[in-house]
Amino acid sequence: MDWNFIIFSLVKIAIVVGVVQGIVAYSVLAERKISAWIQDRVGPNRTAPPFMKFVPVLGPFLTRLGIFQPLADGLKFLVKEDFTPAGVKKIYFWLAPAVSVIPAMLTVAVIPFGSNLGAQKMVIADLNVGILYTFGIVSMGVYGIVLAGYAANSKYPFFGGIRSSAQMISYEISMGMSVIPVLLIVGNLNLGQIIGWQSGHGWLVAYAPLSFIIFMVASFAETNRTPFDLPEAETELVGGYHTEYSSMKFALFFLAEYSNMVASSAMMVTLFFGGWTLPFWGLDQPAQSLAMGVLQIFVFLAKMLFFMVVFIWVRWMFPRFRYDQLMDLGWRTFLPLALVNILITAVWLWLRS
Amino acid sequence: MEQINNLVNGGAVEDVLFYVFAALTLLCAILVVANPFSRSPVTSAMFLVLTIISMSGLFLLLHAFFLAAVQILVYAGAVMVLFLFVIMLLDLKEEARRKIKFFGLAAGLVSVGIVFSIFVKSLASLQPEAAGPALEGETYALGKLLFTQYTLPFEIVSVLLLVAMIGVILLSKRKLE
Amino acid sequence: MAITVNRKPLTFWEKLYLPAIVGGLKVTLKHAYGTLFQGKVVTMEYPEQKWSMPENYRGAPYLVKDQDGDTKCVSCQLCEFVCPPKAIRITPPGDSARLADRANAEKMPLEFEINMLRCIYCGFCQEVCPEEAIFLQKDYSLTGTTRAEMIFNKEKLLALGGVSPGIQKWKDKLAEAKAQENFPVKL
Amino acid sequence: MHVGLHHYLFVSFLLFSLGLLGVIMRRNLLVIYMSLELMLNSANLALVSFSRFNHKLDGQVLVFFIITVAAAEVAVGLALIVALYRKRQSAHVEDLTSMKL
Repeated sequence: MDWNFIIFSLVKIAIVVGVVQGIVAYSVLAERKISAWIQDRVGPNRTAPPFMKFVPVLGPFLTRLGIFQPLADGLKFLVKEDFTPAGVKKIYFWLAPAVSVIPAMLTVAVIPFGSNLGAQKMVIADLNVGILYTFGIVSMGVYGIVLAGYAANSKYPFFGGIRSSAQMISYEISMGMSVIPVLLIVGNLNLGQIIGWQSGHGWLVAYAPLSFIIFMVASFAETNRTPFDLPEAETELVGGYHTEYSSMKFALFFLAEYSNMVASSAMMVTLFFGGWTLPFWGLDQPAQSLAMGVLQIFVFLAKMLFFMVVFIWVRWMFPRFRYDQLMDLGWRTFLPLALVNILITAVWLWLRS
Repeated sequence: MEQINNLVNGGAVEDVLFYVFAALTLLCAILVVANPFSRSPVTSAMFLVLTIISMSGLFLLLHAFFLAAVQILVYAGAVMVLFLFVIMLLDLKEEARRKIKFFGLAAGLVSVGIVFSIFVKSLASLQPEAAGPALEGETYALGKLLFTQYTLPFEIVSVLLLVAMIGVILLSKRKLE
Repeated sequence: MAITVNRKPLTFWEKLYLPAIVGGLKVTLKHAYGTLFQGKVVTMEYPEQKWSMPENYRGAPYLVKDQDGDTKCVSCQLCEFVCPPKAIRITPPGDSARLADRANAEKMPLEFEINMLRCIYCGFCQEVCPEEAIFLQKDYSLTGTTRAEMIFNKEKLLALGGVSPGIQKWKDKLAEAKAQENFPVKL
Repeated sequence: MHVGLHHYLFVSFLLFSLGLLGVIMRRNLLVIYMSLELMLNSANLALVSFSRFNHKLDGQVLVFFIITVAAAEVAVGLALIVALYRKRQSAHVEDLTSMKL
């Protein structure tokens, strides 16, 4: 531990948080745009700062893309009235959005988003129990939702909170079990080591496809995205746990949801799709030059954004599951499948050794 | 700068962190048991979550990384959510503040005194720190130990889990046929 | 008595969800492709692109002038009477006021107000008007920042309504009556 | 003075006492249950610190088992409390005076 370490860590934290926030802001835009395209619409294409009128070609093009929409959204969230309904449990009501954002932001700390730039490893905390850390932090995410539901003192948010606590515990188990084959194959809990193994042997999705599928579905459930968005099912529960929230507190829940999406996309890329590696142009080895390091960061971002798009895309493919179907799927389909998967992988490894 | 570096390398930061985490743990634990501001079980549960998190900080200082993660994952992530779930399900009202019974207080203090005497005795018979290489949080070694020397307890615990699961399912059925 | 319709049991493939997933992928991709590359957009970008209304579209009611630029309305107050939401308010000319500013009319409204916030675009006023002085036109984008601004007075209604030459209504009525006479009615 | 085994054991002792006091003095079944968790956790802390300062992993293995057993215990205990609440509409020790449900 010395000063260099502390300074570089702080810089990395600042950059990663900034980038994640940026991705979150623009994934809201992407969500709106992709939804629009799938539904034969155009999507946000008007918002622009006043001076954009005077920029030729580029100005109208960027406006058409809706690049400035997130800024307007953010501003709107900031200046809206922050309303606290009567009868809420004030402390929890104020605490809940923060409690839901913090774990979402903490998860990205252990994810290696690049090999190295110079002597610096491109990961904030190179823990040797990286995966367990992620699962632990993800499991804390439920508190925000449960507290929001409890604090609102209103029946629909309460239902949302109760549903989400049951849903998240259930799918956490499938999620944890689905990763075990990966750990068996690699033999390490460190995410950096897992990527290192993949650069030598090929992507893990080829070795454990069932794991990937279960992990992906479970992460949909963990981030409360369709088809598992029961905690906020707007047709039944108005808005679920964030019904009573407004202004920036409401925005924080959105921030948490999208940060969770970023984190689980990053986890999927790291665990199953080789992280920052690509199997050609020598991109599968830790970078020697600065340019290579930057390129690998962009490879990671590209892979991650692909999964973000999948998250958004899937939203328009399926209707929402019913609550009993959700539980049935989690406990009676994915859990046995994951267990069988562990068994098969273990036997396969045993036969090979 | 030099001095600070020495301090950092000499473990002073870890000592400070120990005091911070220990204070947090104890403070939150007090608030679990006796909160002067709220009698709601939800508050107790939330402070227990904080206790557990700061305890996993202590585990980190003890270089038990695996256990720190498991502590958060199992205790804070599952057990306490279960607690919250049940509290909300039962819709417990804030309980009225009742008079502390003299008998209860006396019994409590006596039992704490007994525990304290055991603690003092055990401190007296404490051996100086054993020699040997310091253990880092070796997940691998832990797993190896778990599946070789402790295989039988491991199996028994898994059977216990199964039994607990069946028991809970039976208990939570509304009617036993 | 309730009839229970048993649901068909799912086949193996349906239970796997896989065909449904592939189907969903196909449909969503098709639509996204159509929107992005073939310009198949169902929405309209409103202020620039405007909707072309059908012939019988009923928009906001305005007063019209005849070919000489005179007000057609003769202040008969039939529209005020028939208006279901009571959006129309006509002030007839009093005794002392000049009754009409054109020769072939007995009187003219002193003031004619339509409260556009109340109007339901039913078209009864147009239907009932003997002089063809009020028409539902194709204006559907009425906006205002105050309630007072949305009460249109005579000048505004006339300005918005424009000119409609000739009085066609009685001719049309005649044709209608003729058509009914010729209609083979069997008793 | 360096933080050593004593310090950790003292924290563990205080936690255990707090849990004990909670079990004896509180009347809400759920809070009593949480105090039990506190006591288990204090044992965990003691075991981990023993393991650290004696350079043996056995303590950590024991903690692993404790956490597992605690999870099972909580599940069963909470199910019991829910069942009790259904019968009696109360989760208070003082309302539970007869042994028969």
